[in-house]
Amino acid sequence: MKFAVVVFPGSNCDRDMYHAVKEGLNEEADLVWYLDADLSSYDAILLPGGFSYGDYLRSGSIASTSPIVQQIKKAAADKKPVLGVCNGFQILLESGLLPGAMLANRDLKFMCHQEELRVENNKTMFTSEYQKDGLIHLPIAHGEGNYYCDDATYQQLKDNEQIVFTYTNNPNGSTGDIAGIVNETGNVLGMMPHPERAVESLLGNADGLRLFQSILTYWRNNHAIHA
Amino acid sequence: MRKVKVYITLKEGVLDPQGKAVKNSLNTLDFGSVNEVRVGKYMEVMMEESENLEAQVEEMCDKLLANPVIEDYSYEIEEVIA
Amino acid sequence: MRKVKVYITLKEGVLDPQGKAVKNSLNTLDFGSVNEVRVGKYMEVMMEESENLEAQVEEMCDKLLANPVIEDYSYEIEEVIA
Amino acid sequence: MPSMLEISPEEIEHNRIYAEMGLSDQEYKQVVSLLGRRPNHTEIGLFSVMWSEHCSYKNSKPLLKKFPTEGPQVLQGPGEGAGIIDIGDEQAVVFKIESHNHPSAVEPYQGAATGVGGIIRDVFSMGARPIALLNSLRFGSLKHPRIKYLFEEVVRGIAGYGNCVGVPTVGGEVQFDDAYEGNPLVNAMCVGLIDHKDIQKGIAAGVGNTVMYVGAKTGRDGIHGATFASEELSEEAESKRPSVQVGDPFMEKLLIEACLEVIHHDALIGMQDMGAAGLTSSASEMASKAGTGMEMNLDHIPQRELNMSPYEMMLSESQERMLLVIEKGREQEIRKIFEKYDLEAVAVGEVIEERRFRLFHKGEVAADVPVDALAEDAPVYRQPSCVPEYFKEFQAMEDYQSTIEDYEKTLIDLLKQPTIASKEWVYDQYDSMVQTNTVVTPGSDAAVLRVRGTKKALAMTTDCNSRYIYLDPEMGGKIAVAEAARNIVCSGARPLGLTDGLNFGSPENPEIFWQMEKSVDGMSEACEQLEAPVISGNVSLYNESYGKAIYPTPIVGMVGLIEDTAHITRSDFQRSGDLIYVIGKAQAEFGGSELQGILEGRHFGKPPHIDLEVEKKRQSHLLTAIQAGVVQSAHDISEGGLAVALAESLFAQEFGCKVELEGDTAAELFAETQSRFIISVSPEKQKEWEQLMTEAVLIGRVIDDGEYRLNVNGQPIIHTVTNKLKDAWKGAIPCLVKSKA
Ligand SMILES: Nc1ncnc2c1ncn2[C@@H]1O[C@H](COP(=O)(O)OP(=O)(O)O)[C@@H](O)[C@H]1O
Ligand SMILES: [Mg+2]
Repeated sequence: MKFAVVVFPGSNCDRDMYHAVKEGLNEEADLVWYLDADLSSYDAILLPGGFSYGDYLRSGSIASTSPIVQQIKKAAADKKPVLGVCNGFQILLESGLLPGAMLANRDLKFMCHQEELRVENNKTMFTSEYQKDGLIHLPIAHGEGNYYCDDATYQQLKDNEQIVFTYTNNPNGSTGDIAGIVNETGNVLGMMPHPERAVESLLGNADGLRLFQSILTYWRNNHAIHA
Repeated sequence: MRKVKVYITLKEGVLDPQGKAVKNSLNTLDFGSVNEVRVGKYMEVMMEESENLEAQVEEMCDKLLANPVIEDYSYEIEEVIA
Repeated sequence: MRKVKVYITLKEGVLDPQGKAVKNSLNTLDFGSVNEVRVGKYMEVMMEESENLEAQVEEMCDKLLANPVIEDYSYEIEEVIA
Repeated sequence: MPSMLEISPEEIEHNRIYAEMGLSDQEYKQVVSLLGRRPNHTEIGLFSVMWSEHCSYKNSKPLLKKFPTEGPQVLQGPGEGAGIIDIGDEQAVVFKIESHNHPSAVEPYQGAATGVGGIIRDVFSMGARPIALLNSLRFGSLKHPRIKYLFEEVVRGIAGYGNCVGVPTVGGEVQFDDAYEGNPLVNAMCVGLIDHKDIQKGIAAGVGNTVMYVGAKTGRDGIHGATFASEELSEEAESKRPSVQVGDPFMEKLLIEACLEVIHHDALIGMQDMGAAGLTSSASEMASKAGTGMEMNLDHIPQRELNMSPYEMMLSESQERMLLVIEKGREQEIRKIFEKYDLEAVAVGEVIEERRFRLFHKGEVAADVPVDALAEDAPVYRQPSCVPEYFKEFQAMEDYQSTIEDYEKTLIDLLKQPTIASKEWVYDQYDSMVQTNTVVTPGSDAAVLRVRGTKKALAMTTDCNSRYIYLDPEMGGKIAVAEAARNIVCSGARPLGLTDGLNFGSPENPEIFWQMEKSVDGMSEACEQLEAPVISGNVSLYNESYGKAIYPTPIVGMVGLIEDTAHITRSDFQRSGDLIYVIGKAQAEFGGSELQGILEGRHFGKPPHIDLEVEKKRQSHLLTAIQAGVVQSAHDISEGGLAVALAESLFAQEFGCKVELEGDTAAELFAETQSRFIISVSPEKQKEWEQLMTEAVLIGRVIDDGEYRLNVNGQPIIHTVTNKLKDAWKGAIPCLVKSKA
């Protein structure tokens, strides 16, 4: 399986994502620069964390206007897995691939530590290796992770089981304790916590690896014949 | 040359953590009569004159400067005497 | 009740990385006629009426709302019809 | 056309304009004799910044010479952007510390942020990828609203910059003391990793080669305040007001990536960041080091503001700028690399044979000075020194003894002291994990990062107890180095070397100069003993306010090498049932201690004594035991003494303990006797451990009931719930920050 890690100016978790796929998952990955990328040959698209364009104006806003977003939209329409973590999530929101918007953390502070999450939906292509309602730990590292959507949207997210991860101890004030959501078709996941930082026990936590394994499992099940 | 002043505010109903923090600080600083604070953005955009300036400004706001999910915007256009 | 509109801008000469990034982005988005963008803050402060409102607002700005080392401020006071 | 308003050479001399720029009459005369004529306004500006303490080390050079700087592992000692130490496998670690005290006192967010930006540039300008940041902070008491503001904004600024550029902030220290009330200290350290073959130097070699400018445009940022005073004559004075430097971490991130790409290009000859004194120091130093000269055309310098004078361009401290020297004719190749990152690389000058530094502006020569005059010929002073009265007094005092009524309450009070209390409020704001190498995150004795693709790891820490140094600079200097090494060893690493951040008051005050001298002596001796050479550093003097100097604060930033990630050791207890040992006997030493601070509200007397031979022996035995795999956790006993260190060891997993001590209760619990450790060992390894560490004394056991029990001489002294202690320790700083003044 071949993953594209899209690098924007100011991305800074791009290499971490790359290592998670290469060394954690043992699959192929390329770092692709946002300007000269051709995403069509990749099986999954990863939007890493960081501060694209310094997070100036609103986090993810400037990146969401770059031409590569059209290719990401195409990949999403083709039902390929698209994962946006942290700044990647913010870009997905700003580009309209996921509903809602991001506000500053409730306490207005950047925060970086492990958080406990509940897996709300394990039937997605990103979470099949987790237990439903299972508790896992992933690191967070963000200043603007306070997910916001209006009541109608929230109800929709709930009804469609689009809420994938919630915090058991909401650190940032997000609506409905949301930590990660998928789009209606279930192939675009945006999440604030960093699974790529939790793929090896040396660094104290490997709960994130199962997310990447889920993507691989999904892909194998759908592409076994071609692979 | 024109100076476009763009005001961006959070939509009503959207919680404003920054505004709340500022309000609390003002109250602690003995500005007891402050009831509410909302924090938004103010931008000054210098642009060449053009016929459809207003349309351009609105497009800029829609495409980049404001996020319609959480923000409203308004603007004023001023002439700049060089 | 009064609505105080406070505009906070960076002092002249102070680098505005945010404004620069927004300007570049607007230029790439084909708003070629944008020459400069400066990003500041806009706050709406709801306050009880009082005699020395202006003095209070200025004190608030000096003490908290603006950072006098790098920012300037201006304000307007509006009546709010409840 | 030279500006009509430019001050003439005659005026400079007659009105002693140079004095406002910080040059003495004597120094001005020296400039005149080096040039063989009077300097013009731009030229005197060049000299004033290059001959400032910050660039020339004119007052500290004689002292810095004392530091041991060599060792088989040292690839680059002091002198370049940062020092470099070999870690095997053709890899090396690069590090340096730098202060940004005065900018942070004026504008704490930007001051701290640009401090971080500057030290990162020092590291990647050597060709290294920055892998970690640390910071060492000093503030007055958090009771004052202004101090609270400084503290919050400095931390926010460090976070704002470091998080954005994607370099994890993994450690540091924060101390609070009235001595820093008017003058906070903000020192930032950056650690980088490099392959030997990529090591760059800041040299301008090869006559005819091209000088290129990369990064942010030049504005009127940070042109030193003295200049402002000298501009009174000008009508433009108001618009020329020196403004605060603002950092752009996004630009820095692009610069890092682009510069690390450029180092692999064979057209690159040399690279240096524009730090203090901006273009002036980077350009003249690059030429001076290469034995060449340089010509620059200032019309080509990318400018952010209108009508900038040569003087302003040369003295600007705009951030996020680099200077490169590249092979002539290959500008386009270099330009292309930067273009990818939306950065402009502009040819601004040329390396010349004649050893002069010559600047052109609008068709005229704006400055023409011998290149070595700026860098090499800067004056050096040997300031007079004298033993301060206070020191004589302190030395003559009887040993300070305390009376304690309630030991549990005292322990809780100590845990709440901001200097001891948990710094989670601080480091939670830092991204400590980006780059996914951080094995031990903030909160342990030292941070540990693995070296990807190898079995190795690096431990790093900053330390300096300035109270001890104030009480006795020589003893305190030894302790600062020893404590850093202790933290490194506790993590399972062998100290490789250190960087020093010397923060003092005015060197022109003989008593302060004496503090500098003595602390450098003490540090040097400890460096020798512990085989940790000094490979880089920074000097920040004149840290005074209201005529009062800060405590002498020579900060030690140390890096150590862990041979195998299996040796990585934490400071907190790992398992219930493990045996608790103490290494080293407590002495009733309370001068400069936290206990003294609580009981007396000030610090006096003699600091604890240190015997470097004992220190060395214990550290090396402990490291052997860690490497043999018999140690579960290791924590040094520092501020607050054993009772505090023991409590800290329990907190992470909320363990309990049962500990029995013998001796004088106050000393056993709270003395800050040096060279001591708390170690936990699993019962299966007891024998092996006791053979390796014959000095260790078994004092108790880790228990999983969450109760802290401590007996002395068979009498119960403290029996409480671990969580009660933890709450006090964890809550202290958030509570002080939130509390209304
Ligand atoms: N300014 C800071 N930035 C990052 N980490 C910090 C800072 N201050 C303290 N820490 C972390 O908190 C922990 C405790 O610090 P400290 O009490 O100074 O330890 P020690 O006494 O062992 O040197 C360390 O892991 C340290 O790195
Ligand atoms: Mg320690």
